[in-house]
Amino acid sequence: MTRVDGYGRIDRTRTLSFTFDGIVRTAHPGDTLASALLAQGVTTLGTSVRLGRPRGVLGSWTEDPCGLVQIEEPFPEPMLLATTVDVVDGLVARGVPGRGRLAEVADTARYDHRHLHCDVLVVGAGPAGLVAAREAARAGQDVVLVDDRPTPGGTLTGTEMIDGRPALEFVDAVAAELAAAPHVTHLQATTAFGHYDDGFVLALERCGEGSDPRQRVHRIRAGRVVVAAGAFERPIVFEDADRPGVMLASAARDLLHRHGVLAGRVVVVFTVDDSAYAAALDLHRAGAAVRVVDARAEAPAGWARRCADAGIVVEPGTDVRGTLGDDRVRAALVGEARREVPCDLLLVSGGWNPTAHLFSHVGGRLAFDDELVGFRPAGDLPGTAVVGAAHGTYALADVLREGAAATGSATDAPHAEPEEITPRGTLWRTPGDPARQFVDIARDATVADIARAVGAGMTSVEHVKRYTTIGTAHDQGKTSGILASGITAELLGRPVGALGTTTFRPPYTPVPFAALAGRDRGDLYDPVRTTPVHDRHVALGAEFEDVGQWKRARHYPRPGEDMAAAVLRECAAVRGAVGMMDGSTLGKIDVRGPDAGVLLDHLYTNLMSTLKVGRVRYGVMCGNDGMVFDDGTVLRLAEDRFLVTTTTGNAAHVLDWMEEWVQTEWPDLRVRLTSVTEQWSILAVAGPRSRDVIGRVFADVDVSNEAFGFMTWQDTELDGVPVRLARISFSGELAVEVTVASWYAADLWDRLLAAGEPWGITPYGTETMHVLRAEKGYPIIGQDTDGTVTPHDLGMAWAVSKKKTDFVGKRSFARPLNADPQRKHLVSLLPTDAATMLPEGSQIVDLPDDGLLPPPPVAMLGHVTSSYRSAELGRPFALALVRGGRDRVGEVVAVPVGDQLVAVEIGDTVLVDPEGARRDG
Amino acid sequence: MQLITCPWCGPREETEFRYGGQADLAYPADPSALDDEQWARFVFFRDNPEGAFAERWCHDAGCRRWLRAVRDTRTYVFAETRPYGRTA
Amino acid sequence: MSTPEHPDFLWRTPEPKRHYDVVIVGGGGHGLATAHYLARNHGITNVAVLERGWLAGGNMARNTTLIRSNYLWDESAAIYEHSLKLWEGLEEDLDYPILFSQRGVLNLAHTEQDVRDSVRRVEANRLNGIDAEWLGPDEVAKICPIVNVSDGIRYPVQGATYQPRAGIAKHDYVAWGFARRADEAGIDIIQNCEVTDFVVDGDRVTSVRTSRGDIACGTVALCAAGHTSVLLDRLGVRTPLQSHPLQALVSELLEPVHPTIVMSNAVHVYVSQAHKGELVMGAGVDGYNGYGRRGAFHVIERQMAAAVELFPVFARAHLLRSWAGIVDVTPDASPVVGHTPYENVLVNAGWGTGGFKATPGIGWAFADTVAHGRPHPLVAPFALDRFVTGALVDEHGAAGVAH
Amino acid sequence: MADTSVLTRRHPLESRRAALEALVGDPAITLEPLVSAVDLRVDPDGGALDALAAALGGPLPTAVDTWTGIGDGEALRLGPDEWLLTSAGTDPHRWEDRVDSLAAPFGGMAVDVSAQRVALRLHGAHARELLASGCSIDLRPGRFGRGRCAQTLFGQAPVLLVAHADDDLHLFVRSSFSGYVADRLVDAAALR
Repeated sequence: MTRVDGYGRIDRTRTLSFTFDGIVRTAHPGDTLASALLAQGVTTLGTSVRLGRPRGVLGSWTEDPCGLVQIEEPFPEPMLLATTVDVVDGLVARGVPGRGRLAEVADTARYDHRHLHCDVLVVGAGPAGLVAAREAARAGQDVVLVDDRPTPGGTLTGTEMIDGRPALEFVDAVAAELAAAPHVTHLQATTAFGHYDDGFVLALERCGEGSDPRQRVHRIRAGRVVVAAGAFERPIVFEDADRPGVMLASAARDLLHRHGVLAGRVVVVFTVDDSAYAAALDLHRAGAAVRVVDARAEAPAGWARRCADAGIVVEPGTDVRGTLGDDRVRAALVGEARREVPCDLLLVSGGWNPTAHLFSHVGGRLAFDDELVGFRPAGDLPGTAVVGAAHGTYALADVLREGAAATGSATDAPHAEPEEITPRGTLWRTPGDPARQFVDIARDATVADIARAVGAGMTSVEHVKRYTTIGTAHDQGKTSGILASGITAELLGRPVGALGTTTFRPPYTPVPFAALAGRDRGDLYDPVRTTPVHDRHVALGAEFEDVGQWKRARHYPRPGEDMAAAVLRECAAVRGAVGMMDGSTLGKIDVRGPDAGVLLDHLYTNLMSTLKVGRVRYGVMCGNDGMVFDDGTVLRLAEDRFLVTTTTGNAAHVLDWMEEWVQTEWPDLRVRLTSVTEQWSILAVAGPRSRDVIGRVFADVDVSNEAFGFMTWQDTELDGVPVRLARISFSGELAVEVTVASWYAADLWDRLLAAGEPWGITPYGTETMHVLRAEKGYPIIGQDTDGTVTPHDLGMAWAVSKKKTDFVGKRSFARPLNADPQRKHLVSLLPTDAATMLPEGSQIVDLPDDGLLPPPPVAMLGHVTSSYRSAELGRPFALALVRGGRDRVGEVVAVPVGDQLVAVEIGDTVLVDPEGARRDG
Repeated sequence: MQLITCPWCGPREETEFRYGGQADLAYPADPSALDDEQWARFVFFRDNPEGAFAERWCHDAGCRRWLRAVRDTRTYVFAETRPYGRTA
Repeated sequence: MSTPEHPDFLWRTPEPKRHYDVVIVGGGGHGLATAHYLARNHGITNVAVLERGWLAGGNMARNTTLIRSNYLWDESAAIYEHSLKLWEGLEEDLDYPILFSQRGVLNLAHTEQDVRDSVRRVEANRLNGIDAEWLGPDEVAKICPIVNVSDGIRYPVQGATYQPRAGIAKHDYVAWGFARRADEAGIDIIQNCEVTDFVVDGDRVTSVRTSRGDIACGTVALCAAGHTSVLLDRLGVRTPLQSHPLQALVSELLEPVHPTIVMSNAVHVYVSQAHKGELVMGAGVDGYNGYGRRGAFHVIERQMAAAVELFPVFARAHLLRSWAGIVDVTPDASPVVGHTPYENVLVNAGWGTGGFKATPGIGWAFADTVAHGRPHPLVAPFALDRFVTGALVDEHGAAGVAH
Repeated sequence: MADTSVLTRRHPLESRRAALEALVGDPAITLEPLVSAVDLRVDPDGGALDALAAALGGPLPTAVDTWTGIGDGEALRLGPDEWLLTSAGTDPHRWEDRVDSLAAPFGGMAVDVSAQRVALRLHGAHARELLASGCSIDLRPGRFGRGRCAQTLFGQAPVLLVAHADDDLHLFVRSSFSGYVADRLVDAAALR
């Protein structure tokens, strides 16, 4: 047991039980998995990814490269650092050899997102961050302070003095002040993991196991971002430095003061930086026998004196070359003579790396500072300040001043005693066998690997990283990246500054996929759009299909019916009597203004301005490239007002398209566009008996052809509610589209159904609608077209105005290729066996004489765009795009279906009622 | 993740906007007078500078007005945004 | 799981000579492959590959390495299938462990129209001699058991196209393999050498102006991906290319869980599991033009939502690193390859998200085009003038999802 | 049977009413009554606003993304030349005719959009926090206080937010998206 009394911020009055590698162990609230295991003398957590060497913990927080565990209970989570896992009762974990395991079942925990706006975001609640937050709050600004550890204070251990009192008292006081201040949001256990443009920072809050949500991503928009994320200590590379028991000096210190864990009893501290002396003294005070090896020629006088007073031996001018031991370090090999110095803990400090990730994410440049022996932020980023250790400022007094200056005035900074600073040494590695000098212990990558990369001709750190895989592991090279740069520079004989280092990319620490997904799951993944009649469709047992975000009733199967049967029944009902469909999803745009006709003439291929009030016209829209992208009907409501309908999937696109022309090309046109898609619901009543149904519901309307002709509309009322009737048919049958304000659509649906009972009115869905229109050769844009089809290809030259000097797409029709007789035309296909149902999407080829499909490549003539069984024709039929199809009507070609070749005859697109007799009943 | 200043609605998230590519491409006065090459240039060819770029954005989820922006395609920083078609 | 042994030597770091028969601008996959096949197939070795940064540090280092050939149109299918066949022999050709793993790709369909488009593509692939099949949801689950094929999601899986020969490879090793071969053949690979301008004489470019001096050239072969239009601007050549950020991401190393590659348009996902065990995902192209090699985070979040929707077991996998490349896209989502108004300047660009899979194929065909001064049949359909004639090769369907 | 009943207004969120009422705690989410609404398009510089204000019994907002009370409704400025004008009392087509005739002399026009949107009310100290689960705009009272409105996104759905007080916000949403928005609000409310 290495727990020492009088140390640590854990609750020793309570004991938690957890299981690691199958052994039940205990911990205290406030313990991490790492501290709890070290407290019980467990130094080896797993084995390394490639060589299977034992691995312990090097760091005490997110910088640790190798203390990876797999959580099994309460729910499997892969590849977490033992140093960052809070122990909860019942936790089950195990060490992993570099690869984690995902659960076989879905995670039932929920993950939330929240937007947060503030004047100042401070990242890091160490001394710099706390003071920055305090000063901003005192200035009355909206402040958000996030810090990734469970408690504030950063690397303060409690041995420091701030404003004449122990540092942690100061921390508590500031935290209390912030808690009391209005407009301050202080979040611990919250990691700012990504920094994007314009003060956008993403932070992951760990709300706790079992809480709902389990985690929350805060999307923070800050006027200013103050990065006070501290710095990570850096090891020094020497032989077998990957052995458990080798640890960063700061980590041992953190474990002692945060968790009351003394990580070793006999300690050697190997350093080129003053900061490690504090660790030496602290561990000594806690009862360890400590010896310091300082690679610098002279030990820092003040620290040396304090060590002497404490009886700590300091050896300057020498270094550690290697270690002895099995699963745990037994001795350090010191100096050229590799003198054995017994120890069970070998602390290392090669200096510090500022945690400048959030500065780097938004394009901030890092430059090597020779005095600092590290990369630090260079230059300014608007709206972003980097302070304290993250900026390469390590002396507490200076750190506090920078924090205060970031949001207020340095003069308001709390006081701390100045520290003696002696120059750091630059030491990436000590002499030894490169093959046993591990640079990235998470990847088992050594100095020898770097040497091979350099020998292979690689001169860029990016290449070295990729060749050796250094810095690509779970920790993203927080401790190894700079070492690799330094050692590579040495081997290339170039200054490390000129070589540079690899870029920091988001996220700063790993983030669960589910946390980023947030609540965009299941039905909330994408909006479900429904019509006012939706509940009626559900009640009628409709099967739905997704059309864009809409749920559309596809068909209404009766008990025992499959889709084919239901659709045949629905089709027969419409052709034989009457059916009704909910057409409310159609896009509707109110086009108003004196120049409304001018605009529509620009955008439709045919002439709309000549349409008479009270009449309806079908129109086609093309892009500049001359390809059809939408169609629909246009009602002229008044001289200066049209109602345009679009396809369901294209509604928003068409409105955007029209707005774009009005706003960016023809701003002088006096015309305004308003979306009324949800304002109006459309119920289509179709079939020879539709006139009877309409006549019954709207008794005072003369529904005769004479009074109410095809492609005309008229307004009426029902119970005082305005209703519009339009003689529009997408089925070829006599049909009326009934339009009403959506508030009343459900009732009107009921009313029409009831009125149609005598004629067996049948609700029909999109599938039946598709069959009926296909029998008439009406294309569905997006199904029978694919963005490469012109109106002429569709046989719709009649819908392309010859009168208009120009309209969008017209010029493209004049390209030579558009006149090519071998363009694909929309035609019908009838399988000659009158039985085979061609799969939609099937390709079409010439019918070989021997009836056998030749080996590939086989020239394709086109493809099947629509294919259905027709109740009316009593056979399957299809629509297709076929090269020169209209000139091949009557010819027989072939469609490969599975390993069969199906002979099909090319025909005209209109298969039912070619003379159009039915539309007038 | 840009914060784009709509001249009407103020700063809004990039997610509220739709990109419209190069600005100030006028629809030809008389397309029929253009040869295929010239027409193709209008329909398909666009500037693609590395640096300042005058471009169009539409505040889709807000006022639905088009705006003209000048943005640096290297840093993504907007130098200006203003109502489309206005010079000041 | 263990990384393969790399050769002890890869490439020299030569000083640029004053003249080369061929100057390839862009030391990415396409430039290096072009160099390799110039030497291998045509014996042309007085060649320089100019890279403004570190070798293959652009999209080659950033892409998500999907290799497939199940494209809709004959023209695309031909070049990508030629490429796939070369991939199948590339490890031997380069004598380099490129970790090419043919694990198949599923392109999921979520709507009725998805199904029509999928069947259309499968049937076209088969008639073009490309392995492809249409699978129902149950068969999808057999091939990739972790895909959620239940009706319990917003856009249930209706089925998928499947190309068994599709696969992944290790992008860096592919680039290094090509580079080593080119170097062995005597081709100079020159890094940190940015082309800043061209010296023009009439309708010829006589030399390229670089950050390391002028280099005289016989032929200039542009393989600069997202930066192509910037270079062509210097020559006053307009293109329909637009450069966009394209983001990608990886998880930590995980035990094998995902045996194939899955793509989905409607529910925007592209994911495979690399040989070391990390999940590799491609996000969507950011909407705006950009050279910043940074994208917007909401694109990543949307990608994660789609991933967890389709793969519930991914919930607690972790996003480890995200990054962005710069892809150059064209109006018809097909590349631009061939001649420019300058007789000795050839361009190869506009591959959008398809560049990596095309690497050996385009290297082969572009080298042939350079060697003979006329378009190789495989690239002829992708000439710049198709935008004038209207003979587009519209692959938006196939490229709807990145990669 | 239905054909004897009188055509009646149905609230698009009727099916969600129970779930919303079942929410405990703060904020309360309620369905606003259906009101008449027109989309007004007119050039603000032609004196139209004064004429409309005089006739409608209240000034129209002069700044985009602000609103005012007019008679028995509200006037919300959606854009440079666009307003949403509501009226609790006047029925839809009369409301359209009225505003349209007032705007016509100034080259303006009004279009009936009464059934296009539905409104929800979030009332309580945590209303803004709840909205922040899906809205990216700055909802701090100092930035979005009474009198402000904004067209933006809630999750993936376009919405129109209207600030009545620090603890009282209304959310207009197109009726086809309203189920999604209601479900998302209920979901978010359960996560606090």
